[in-house]
Amino acid sequence: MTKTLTTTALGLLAVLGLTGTAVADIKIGASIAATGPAAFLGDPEAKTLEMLVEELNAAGGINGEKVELVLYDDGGDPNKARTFATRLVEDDEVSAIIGGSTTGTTMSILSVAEDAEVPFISLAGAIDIIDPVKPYTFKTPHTDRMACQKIFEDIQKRGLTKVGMISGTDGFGASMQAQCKAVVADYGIEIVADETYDPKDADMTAQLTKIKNTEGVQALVNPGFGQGPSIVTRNYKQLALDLPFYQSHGVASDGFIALAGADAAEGVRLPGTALLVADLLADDDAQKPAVTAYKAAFEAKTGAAVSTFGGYANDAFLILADALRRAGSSEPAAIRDAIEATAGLAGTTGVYTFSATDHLGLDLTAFRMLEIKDGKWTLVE
Amino acid sequence: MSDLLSIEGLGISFGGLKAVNDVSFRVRPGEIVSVIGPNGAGKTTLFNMISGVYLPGAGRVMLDGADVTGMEPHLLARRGMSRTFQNLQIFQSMTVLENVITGYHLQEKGPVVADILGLPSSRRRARKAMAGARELLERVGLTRAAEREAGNLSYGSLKRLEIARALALDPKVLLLDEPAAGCNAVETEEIDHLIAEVAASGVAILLVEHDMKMVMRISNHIVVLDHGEKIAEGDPATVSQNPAVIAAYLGAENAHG
Amino acid sequence: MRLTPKSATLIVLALLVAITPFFFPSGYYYRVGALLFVNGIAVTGIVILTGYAGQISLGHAGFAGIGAYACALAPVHWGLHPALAAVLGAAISAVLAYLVGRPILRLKGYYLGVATLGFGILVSMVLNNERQLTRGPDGIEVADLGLREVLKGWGLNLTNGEFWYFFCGLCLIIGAWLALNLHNSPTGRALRALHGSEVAARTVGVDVARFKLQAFVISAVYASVAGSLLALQNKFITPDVAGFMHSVEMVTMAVLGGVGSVLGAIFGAGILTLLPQVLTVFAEYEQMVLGLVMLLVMIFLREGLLPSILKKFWGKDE
Amino acid sequence: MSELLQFLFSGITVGAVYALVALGFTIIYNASDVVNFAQGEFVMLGGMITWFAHAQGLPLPLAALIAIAATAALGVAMNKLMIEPARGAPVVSLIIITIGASIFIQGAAQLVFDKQIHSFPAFSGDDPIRIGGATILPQSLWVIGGALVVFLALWLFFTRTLLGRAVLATSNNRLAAQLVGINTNFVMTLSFALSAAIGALAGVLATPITLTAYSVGIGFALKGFAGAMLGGMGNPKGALVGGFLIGLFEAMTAGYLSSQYKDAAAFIVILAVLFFMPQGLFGRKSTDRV
Repeated sequence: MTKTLTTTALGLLAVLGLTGTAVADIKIGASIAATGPAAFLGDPEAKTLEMLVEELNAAGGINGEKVELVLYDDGGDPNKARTFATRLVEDDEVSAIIGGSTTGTTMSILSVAEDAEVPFISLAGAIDIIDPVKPYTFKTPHTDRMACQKIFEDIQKRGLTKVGMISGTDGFGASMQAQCKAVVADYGIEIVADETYDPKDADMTAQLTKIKNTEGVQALVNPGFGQGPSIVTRNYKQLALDLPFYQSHGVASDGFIALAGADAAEGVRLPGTALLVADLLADDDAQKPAVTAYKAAFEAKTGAAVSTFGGYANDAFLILADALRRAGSSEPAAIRDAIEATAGLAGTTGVYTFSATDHLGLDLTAFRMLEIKDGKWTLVE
Repeated sequence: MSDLLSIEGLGISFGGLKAVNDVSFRVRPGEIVSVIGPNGAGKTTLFNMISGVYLPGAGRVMLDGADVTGMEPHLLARRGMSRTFQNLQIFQSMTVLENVITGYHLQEKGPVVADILGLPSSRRRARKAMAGARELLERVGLTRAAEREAGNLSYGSLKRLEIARALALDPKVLLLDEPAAGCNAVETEEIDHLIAEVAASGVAILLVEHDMKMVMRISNHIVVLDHGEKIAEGDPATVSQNPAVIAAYLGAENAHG
Repeated sequence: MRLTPKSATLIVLALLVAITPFFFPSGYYYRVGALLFVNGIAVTGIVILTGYAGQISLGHAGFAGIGAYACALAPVHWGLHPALAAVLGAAISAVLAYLVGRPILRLKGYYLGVATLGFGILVSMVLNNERQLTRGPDGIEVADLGLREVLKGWGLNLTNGEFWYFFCGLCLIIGAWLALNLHNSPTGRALRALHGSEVAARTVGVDVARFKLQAFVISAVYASVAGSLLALQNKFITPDVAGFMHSVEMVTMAVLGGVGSVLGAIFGAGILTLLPQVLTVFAEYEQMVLGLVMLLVMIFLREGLLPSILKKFWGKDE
Repeated sequence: MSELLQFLFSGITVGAVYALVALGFTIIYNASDVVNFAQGEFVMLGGMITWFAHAQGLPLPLAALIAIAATAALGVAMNKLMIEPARGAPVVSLIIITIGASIFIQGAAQLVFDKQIHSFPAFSGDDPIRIGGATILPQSLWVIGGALVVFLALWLFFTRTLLGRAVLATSNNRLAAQLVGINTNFVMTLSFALSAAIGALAGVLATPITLTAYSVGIGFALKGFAGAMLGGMGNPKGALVGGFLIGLFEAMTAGYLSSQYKDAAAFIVILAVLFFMPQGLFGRKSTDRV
């Protein structure tokens, strides 16, 4: 019995060992939710990273060194993410980690990366990731708090004061719901209805009817991602709600318009990134080159439309590659210092300038208020 | 009161059909009472009611002077009732020995915490039960099979194993549902002796059996069921002469005349 | 002297914990090992419930969630030491298992399955929705156990990975020892008896409802402890720990390895813990291969991997 | 009042989907005593294949037909390759086998199709129908109608046709059915094909409302399973009623109590019902045979 078990264990160990022994000049690790409930975030992220590494190596690598990407699919499970982060740090001995498609996986990777003092660039939204600032952790997406601020700013401009909220109960929706409630008072706005739905739900007319019948409600905000917001949008039209309707950056992709239906999505506003309105950007827009380059490359490579999430991965990689070039070394500490010194780097999400006290490097101006008109994204002036 | 088990007007219906209707009889200590009747006469159903597996629709079951009608089987076991099953109910994946030890459950059970921690008190209880079980296996002739998985035993051995398990409870009343079914002549005779021996020790035995020779040989008293009703009762000689009984058997099947 | 299954199991586990680190090429293997041991503890509970007593639970991750969140919340809210928080979690799990188990353990087969499933979903829903308390789906930090520092004070300097490997390994051995004690005890026999034939168990005096409940409570404590160890080790926990897929994973590990024995189930936990790590070589085929492994083992090696392997090597007996 | 009506519409729309899934569970359970947790994957495949074929330029009805036929074929394959070889395995093993199948199908679907969310046009447009101040989408009527038609067809099949009675006989006593000359293997094959086809049909009808992706199956499976158990596993009437009830509970809880705990309400009701009726609302009573 002992023999069998040891043999089996050793056999498995051998297999495990094999996967971690490839040699490369610079190793970059990634743990992404390429499958599972957050796959539509992780899938474009993973594809983006693979594409960018290929591009970079074809162009000669960084300072003459090739880059190897070690990419694991954590399925959005924080426990798996922690194991893969440990594997990246201890076994693959990567110089930096990109990943954490969701806040949960990010928090798991974060503690491993901080312990091991390996630079980590997260692709998740929550403000907790970089507030308070941790020495080795950075992130590329706007925080959900910023998204709320951008939305309330716009509602305030319209002179409205009473909003109804319907949020997904997934991490994205729940976290943004909490952030929105935290900042709403700053804009003199009151949340008069606060409903939720399960991300797998098929019909939200019950919740929307309640909001519709709430006295004085003047606008509707829907923090969420995945299929939920599309269904909310369709139900919104079904019930003829006719309120100014705000979605979040969680659905900032062409796919959303297709799923919700151009008809139902007409007039929906959301805080999005330059990526969705690449064609509408002014020629002197600092982000224009980065946005068009990524959009062209991604769409040529995958045949799918770009999404904001792939953009987050793109930006993370740009920041890391830039830092590696400047650091001239693949020592984690040197890379960290170089990332923190990043200034004026234009990505698809915004123009990043990090500092010792700011590991997000974006401000509200990076968000652009978009509106869907005739099935297309337009910029709200 | 000398009746150990007394059945008073017991009845049950399944979906409007009266499976057993108004059956009464009594069993005294040391007595062997057999319930006979054609297939489908309601014998096993009667057993299931007496042993608490089914809740009777009518009537009473008195055990040692107390009304135990509809009492849960494990409570009946505490009051000294034990049984075997027509279609064996063996703990297949346990060893033969363990099957019998389980029969000592009421004696060996104790605080679960002691069992989990493997405290000496727990092991003492188990050891005592094991000693008793080994003796019983000896008595039914299964000592050599003690460590085998029960599921691998022959049918006849399983029948004896079930009896051994039932005896482990040290019952006052023992219900045996076709103990000799599927056994060869030698095995049947062994079981015969065993039953007689148990009865001699003062246990009241209620028996369902198809082997008429065995029934006639060992019973003190016979109750005949047909279509759920008691059609006759008495000592073996009287019952075997009873025209109603003969008619019932001839009408139903000839094989067991 | 002939080795009893109990001592054989304990020796195998002790060797596994003590010897394999000599072959570890990097610290990552300690992490995988520690996970394996945590899963091993959870499935040992499943062995007691399903292997011994023959009852199904599709909601045991709910107890793991309670154990995990006790460690996250009790130190913050009541200033409890994380170790005591784990004990508190186990106690809450036990009480809850008792209250829930009483009505639902009357159900059989798939009905018990759906009832336990409902329980698990309720727990995970509370963890997700009670944001003020649990901080919702994004998860919550868990305090440090602090035992590593104590050991350091005693001159035993372990890395974080090593500490959790050996600590969880020790917990698993203790858990296995308790489960094995139970197996051959009067209670264990009663459980296995009601698994074999409920009606026969009742007629020999086994209070079936009570023993099922005991098995349910004990296995809930195992799941709770596993959840606590996971939370303390990860220092961060999300409601996923209580999710339906985690419940299924526990049962699958146990049945795949062989739910009839503690070692078999732990073997299954090992396979399913290592598999995702090995399967990364299959990249996008990972999920298909995982499904296929589950299917093939359950169809062709019905008793589970370990019993089937042992049978092949040692012939029919044992 | 219009509020209540709107909640009702919401409830029966979702409930109809659950009912269709629950009916699929029932058919396979009746023939084989297996609760097929891969039932949700049939729904997913119905939606995904239809989307895929439609996106390749096929007309929608043809795409739907292909999806149903392909899924039915998969159901047959599942029976032959997994369920038949595993006959007699304990309940836990069967649960794991069907969950394994579900994971496998998901893994295959994400490779063959993709990981994005998809939909296709509703059959009769998107203009809501107004009734008493509430609105319902034409596609909801398709789903509700689908559930009722499938139930009616099954009821006629089981009570009025020889084949249907053969299926019921097999479910009651497999051995006896074989003895009277019923080809039980054929009954099993038929049941899996039928169940998979109904699952796929649910996917085809519901996708314009619920949207689809490779991972939606498990959600449908859980709710459908809950519905079938609430109604009493093995009884088509129970599946229909159970499915609709769960949809209604969810909508009413979301509407009147808390949308956060609407799924909880459904499960609390199930626990309560099982407490008083351990076999579900319409389940067969079983007695220990000893």
